[in-house]
Amino acid sequence: MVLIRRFEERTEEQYTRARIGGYCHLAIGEEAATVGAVDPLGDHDYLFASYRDHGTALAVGSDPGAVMAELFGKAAGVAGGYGGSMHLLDVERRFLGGWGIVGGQLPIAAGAALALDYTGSDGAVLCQFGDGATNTGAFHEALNLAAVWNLPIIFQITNNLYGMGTSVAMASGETELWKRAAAYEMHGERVDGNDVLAVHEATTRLLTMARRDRRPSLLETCTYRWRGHSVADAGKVYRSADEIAEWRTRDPIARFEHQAIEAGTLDVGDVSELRREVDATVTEAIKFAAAAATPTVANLYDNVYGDPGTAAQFARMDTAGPFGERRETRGWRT
Amino acid sequence: MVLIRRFEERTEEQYTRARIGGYCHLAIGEEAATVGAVDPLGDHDYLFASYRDHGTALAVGSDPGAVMAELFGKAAGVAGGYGGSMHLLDVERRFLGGWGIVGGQLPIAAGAALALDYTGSDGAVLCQFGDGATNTGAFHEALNLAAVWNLPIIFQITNNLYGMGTSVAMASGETELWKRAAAYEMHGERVDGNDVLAVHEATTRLLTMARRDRRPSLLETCTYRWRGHSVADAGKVYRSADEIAEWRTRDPIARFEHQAIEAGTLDVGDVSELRREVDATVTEAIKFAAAAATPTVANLYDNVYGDPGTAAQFARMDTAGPFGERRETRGWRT
Amino acid sequence: MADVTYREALRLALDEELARDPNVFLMGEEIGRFEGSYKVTAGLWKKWGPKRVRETPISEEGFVGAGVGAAMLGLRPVVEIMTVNFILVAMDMVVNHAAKVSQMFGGKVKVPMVIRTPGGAGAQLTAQHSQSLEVFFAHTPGLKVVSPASPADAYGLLKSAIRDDDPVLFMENLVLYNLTGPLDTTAGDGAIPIGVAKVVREGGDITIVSHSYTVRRCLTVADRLAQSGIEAEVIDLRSLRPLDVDTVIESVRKTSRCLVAEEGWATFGISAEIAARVHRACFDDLDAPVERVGSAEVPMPYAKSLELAAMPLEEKIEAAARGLLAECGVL
Amino acid sequence: MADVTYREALRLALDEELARDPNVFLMGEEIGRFEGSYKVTAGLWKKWGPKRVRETPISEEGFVGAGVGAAMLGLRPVVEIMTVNFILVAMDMVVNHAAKVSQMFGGKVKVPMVIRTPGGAGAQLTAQHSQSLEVFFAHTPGLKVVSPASPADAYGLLKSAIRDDDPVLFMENLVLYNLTGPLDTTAGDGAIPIGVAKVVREGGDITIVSHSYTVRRCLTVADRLAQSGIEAEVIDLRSLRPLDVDTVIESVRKTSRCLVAEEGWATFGISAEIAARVHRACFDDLDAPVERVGSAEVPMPYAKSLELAAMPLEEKIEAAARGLLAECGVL
Ligand SMILES: Cc1ncc(C[n+]2csc(CCOP(=O)(O)OP(=O)(O)O)c2C)c(N)n1
Ligand SMILES: Cc1ncc(C[n+]2csc(CCOP(=O)(O)OP(=O)(O)O)c2C)c(N)n1
Ligand SMILES: [Mg+2]
Ligand SMILES: [Mg+2]
Repeated sequence: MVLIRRFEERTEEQYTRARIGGYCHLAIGEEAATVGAVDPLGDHDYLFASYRDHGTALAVGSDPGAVMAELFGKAAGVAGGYGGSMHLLDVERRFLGGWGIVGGQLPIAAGAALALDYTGSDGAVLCQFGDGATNTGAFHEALNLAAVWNLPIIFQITNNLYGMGTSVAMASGETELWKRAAAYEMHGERVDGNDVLAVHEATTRLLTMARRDRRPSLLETCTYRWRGHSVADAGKVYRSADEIAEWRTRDPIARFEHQAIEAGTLDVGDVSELRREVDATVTEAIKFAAAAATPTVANLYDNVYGDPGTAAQFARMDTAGPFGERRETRGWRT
Repeated sequence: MVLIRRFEERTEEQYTRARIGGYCHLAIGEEAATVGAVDPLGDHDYLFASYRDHGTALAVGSDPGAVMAELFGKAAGVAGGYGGSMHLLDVERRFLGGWGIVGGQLPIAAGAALALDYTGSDGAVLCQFGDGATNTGAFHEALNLAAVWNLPIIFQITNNLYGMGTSVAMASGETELWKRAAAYEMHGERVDGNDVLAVHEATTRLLTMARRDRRPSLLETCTYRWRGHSVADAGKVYRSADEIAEWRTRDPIARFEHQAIEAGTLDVGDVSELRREVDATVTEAIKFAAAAATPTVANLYDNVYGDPGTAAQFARMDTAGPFGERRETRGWRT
Repeated sequence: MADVTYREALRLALDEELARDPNVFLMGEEIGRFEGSYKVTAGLWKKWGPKRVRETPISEEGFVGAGVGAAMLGLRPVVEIMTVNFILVAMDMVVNHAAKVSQMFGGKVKVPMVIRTPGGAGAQLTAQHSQSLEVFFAHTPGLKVVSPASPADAYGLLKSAIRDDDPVLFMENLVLYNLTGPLDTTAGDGAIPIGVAKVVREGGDITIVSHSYTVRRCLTVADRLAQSGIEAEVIDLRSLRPLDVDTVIESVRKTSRCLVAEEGWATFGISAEIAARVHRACFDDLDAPVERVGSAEVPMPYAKSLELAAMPLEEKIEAAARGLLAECGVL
Repeated sequence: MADVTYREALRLALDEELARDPNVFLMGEEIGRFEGSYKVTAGLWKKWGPKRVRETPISEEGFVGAGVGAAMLGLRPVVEIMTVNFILVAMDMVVNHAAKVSQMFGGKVKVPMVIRTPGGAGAQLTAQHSQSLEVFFAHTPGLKVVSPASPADAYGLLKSAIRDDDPVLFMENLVLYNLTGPLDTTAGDGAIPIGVAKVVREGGDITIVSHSYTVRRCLTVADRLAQSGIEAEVIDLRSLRPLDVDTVIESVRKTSRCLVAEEGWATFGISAEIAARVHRACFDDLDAPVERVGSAEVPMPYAKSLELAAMPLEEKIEAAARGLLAECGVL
């Protein structure tokens, strides 16, 4: 969580320095909801997220340098500089991506769960998305498919009270979003998303339900984003300063530190040591990203298709060059 | 109901005689669910249906001759022969159409309810669709919009146990479909769709809820289609002969006759008189439809657009003729 | 070398691919006990069971998305969309997701998925059920699009599509299902490469280019023209993305005249790209501008008379060809 | 005659239409207290209240459909889709519903609705947020499509679109919002007819055709060409359906050379239709084939270097123009 917090703070700073472009959605304040749910995942489990995915990538253990390099648009980035902030992934760690269309990753995650079921894997899928996504048709169809097909998946709503400037109350007929599970005879529950241990406990339990009982579930983790929707939004028009201040007092990191110190599993020295380490890691990541090479323009057409036979298939389209681009030589006049 | 039954039987026969083309979805067995819900509608209420809409059109009072003429593809049809079986409508009676994409009419009906609300009308909307439609994203989005905007609308599920050959149990996580209303904090209820009085009572009550309390609702009317999905489907691969026979014993028309005769509001003589009248009406409708004129090819481009200025707007596209069709004279070579 | 229907050819290819690769599975509405809305999958559910032939609720966006997810994990879903008209509810999954995954994630993951779906008109199915929307997919980088017109091509291209590591739109046509043609299942496994058009009739007087069912219409037109002493070369594009422009150009260089026919709307349609490319590549060869024929640019009306008038039937294609030949002083 | 931004011009038109006709209302995500994701509707919610400026959940299919329904009852909804990329989830409502209603129901009911939405790339928004999908709508009978490139056109065409009785896709571009231009609000009400292109620069040596933001790029290219003594005529299509072919043809008859530039993918894109029609109509006039420039046919990559390489920037358009002119022996 500390790593995510620091990473996001520095990301914000790097964005202002114009080393990061595009949209940039920070997860500051939501660390417990992310980490508490990702941490229990095992070696056969898969993970999907929305565009607010930096925290997810770090939580799953992706290299902070490669993540930052992606934000910087470098070839050493986790998606080779093609995806950017919204489309992080880490295939080795079975993190199958940040996705940019609200609700879009839900049916895809259900399909991943279907594949696990199909191949007899004992893995499950965790699919994260926001409160706003619960009003999309994709949400409904994905949950219903998961229910009728008994897929091993947890749909995690990171309810941060707003989708951009729209409150849950304005957008959702039922504001206790976990209750929507009932429309599919699915298990639903709500936990305090700022309590990492509570999220951890619930996810662990629901993972077992998914893996062993072949029962999907809907987990609502209630939290708050401290920043605006993206770095372009100050986040203050649609919510009060009091509300923001109030939620800052519920800082998930401070809370966990407190819990751990109380429980004697951490001492204050550990905490500051950890912070120092994290600071160094993030600084290192930025250095790495800044120094990394930019993708070369020669690679513009790479990866559009994955099949090795693609170039041959497109060969006969070549009066306009591969993929419709003009050839340098204008062959059409001969 | 008797009119619908007879109309559908004769429609089936006319289809076999190839006087009707395209898809043709009959409502035999579902008459009570249709009539019971349509009958309570008042002068300011609007109505939407799926492609299984012959019964709906007759229930709202459309002229059987004009309906049959539409099925015959005649210019005197309710949609001028452009729409056919699936796209009946009757603007005067505020029946805004049969629609062919499963779930498609739901958001549109919500928009009609929005317009009623916007203009301060005391009308409401009744939107009919099938059990299969409840699994579409459009269902979810439409119900949620109706809920957050407090729209005056009843969403009526005509649950006939199957969407084509797929049973409700196979398709829906929650098989008591009315319960899906809870996902929007909306009122939901289920009634026996073969009991026209029960449907009538529920609809009347929910109309008041819509008009007076500005509360949308979800009404599940449970019934059965005696025929296949469309005239192209025998309807026997996916359900047992016993099941069909069992439902035939619950004939909504026989049941209502029985109720009415018991209550003394009808006698047996009335019933046979009614049947004779209905027979004559339907025969008349067929005669009318058969004799009516076919739309002329000169009208092919009519109605694609509704704005009177459209021809002028397209005038400069005319090297290829209006709407992209080639001109007879090839003007491009001059 | 037996004659089979297009439907049987598809079924055979599906059956053989199901047998060949345990990662191949079918998914779609009514493809199981109902045996397919157009019976393409008849018998497969009984043979392969519900795991390999998965029936779905009416949730195109959901199950096309599920196909993408399953493909990302290495399965090879073959998704049936009952008719192409319904793909519009899943458009986001096709264009924003399936087409983007490989590149957006830097080539780290693939989507080996096929979407099979029939388009076309002719049975009075009206505005919402008669469209030909190939061009939406042919326009989109990241997708491949094929549209076989014969049983042998249906068989061979479906095999290639299933084995391809990219999302392939496999565009069928309702009227094709009952058409028959030879299928040789003895020589090799019959896979036909994506991206290669086929000269289905040779001739030196005019090149007629089309795809899917319209190819059959063009062949009829060619026969009629032959009676007037005109030999038409008919090209079946077979693939729309990639588009085999070379084969078309080679032919037009020879014939100097070109007509493109399609069942969809011509404006901003398939024929627009073909015409643009032919004009460019054969600028000095053409005797007259490329002629195009498509459906009347209206939603498909119900009445039989109107539907017939709207469709690009043989008469219309023939008239366009004759007009073009007359323009060139050949007829 | 003050200079205003494209954004201000849109806002002004919306404001005036809200004032003119009580049946006009706005609907979309974040258009209210958030003031619009790109601030086009800033201030309007405060001024007109939540009934006239209706904020929606993230349910594009739902609220585009609601727009269709409201329009069928006589209202004039102006629906904002935050960016065109998201219209794909509502594609069914646009293509299968809005476009079909009038004809499918025999002309008994109309859909006077506007869908406003910006497309385009340039801010590293990547594959799922950088598309230009005009061609999907321009291909569809039953829809009208406009794409203004200047503040005055944005103002005038939005007014016409709102007053039109048919569904109009009003295609904006993210990069246009901050651009300024003159807007005369004193002469008449400024409505500009749909279906009429505009010659935005006159010249006799080459015709450059484009729409939306790309028009601006073409004007820059024209200035650069002028330095080499070449006078380019630049045509802003403004409407894509109907398409003002006449204006284009008239110009090409004069210049004998034609280049079409667009921000979308050229293959099966807007430029394909223009090229096909120009070749046809100006067969005897053209010195060389029509040249086309579009985005590289890839999902838009994130890295700035790659995005710049993918986009149809001035350099690419200029190179294409110079290549064409060289081909004709003019440069
Ligand atoms: C289909 C679609 N519509 C609109 C958008 C624009 N958009 C991006 S994020 C967002 C808000 C999402 O809110 P929520 O799901 O609560 O996630 P959060 O941003 O709060 O994490 C919107 C409307 C989009 N990306 N996709
Ligand atoms: C989006 C979409 N997908 C598929 C179809 C094909 N289809 C037509 S009717 C139907 C079954 C609908 O079942 P239900 O909603 O229960 O209505 P019923 O036919 O039983 O009245 C299907 C799958 C369609 N028209 N639209
Ligand atoms: Mg949120
Ligand atoms: Mg049903």
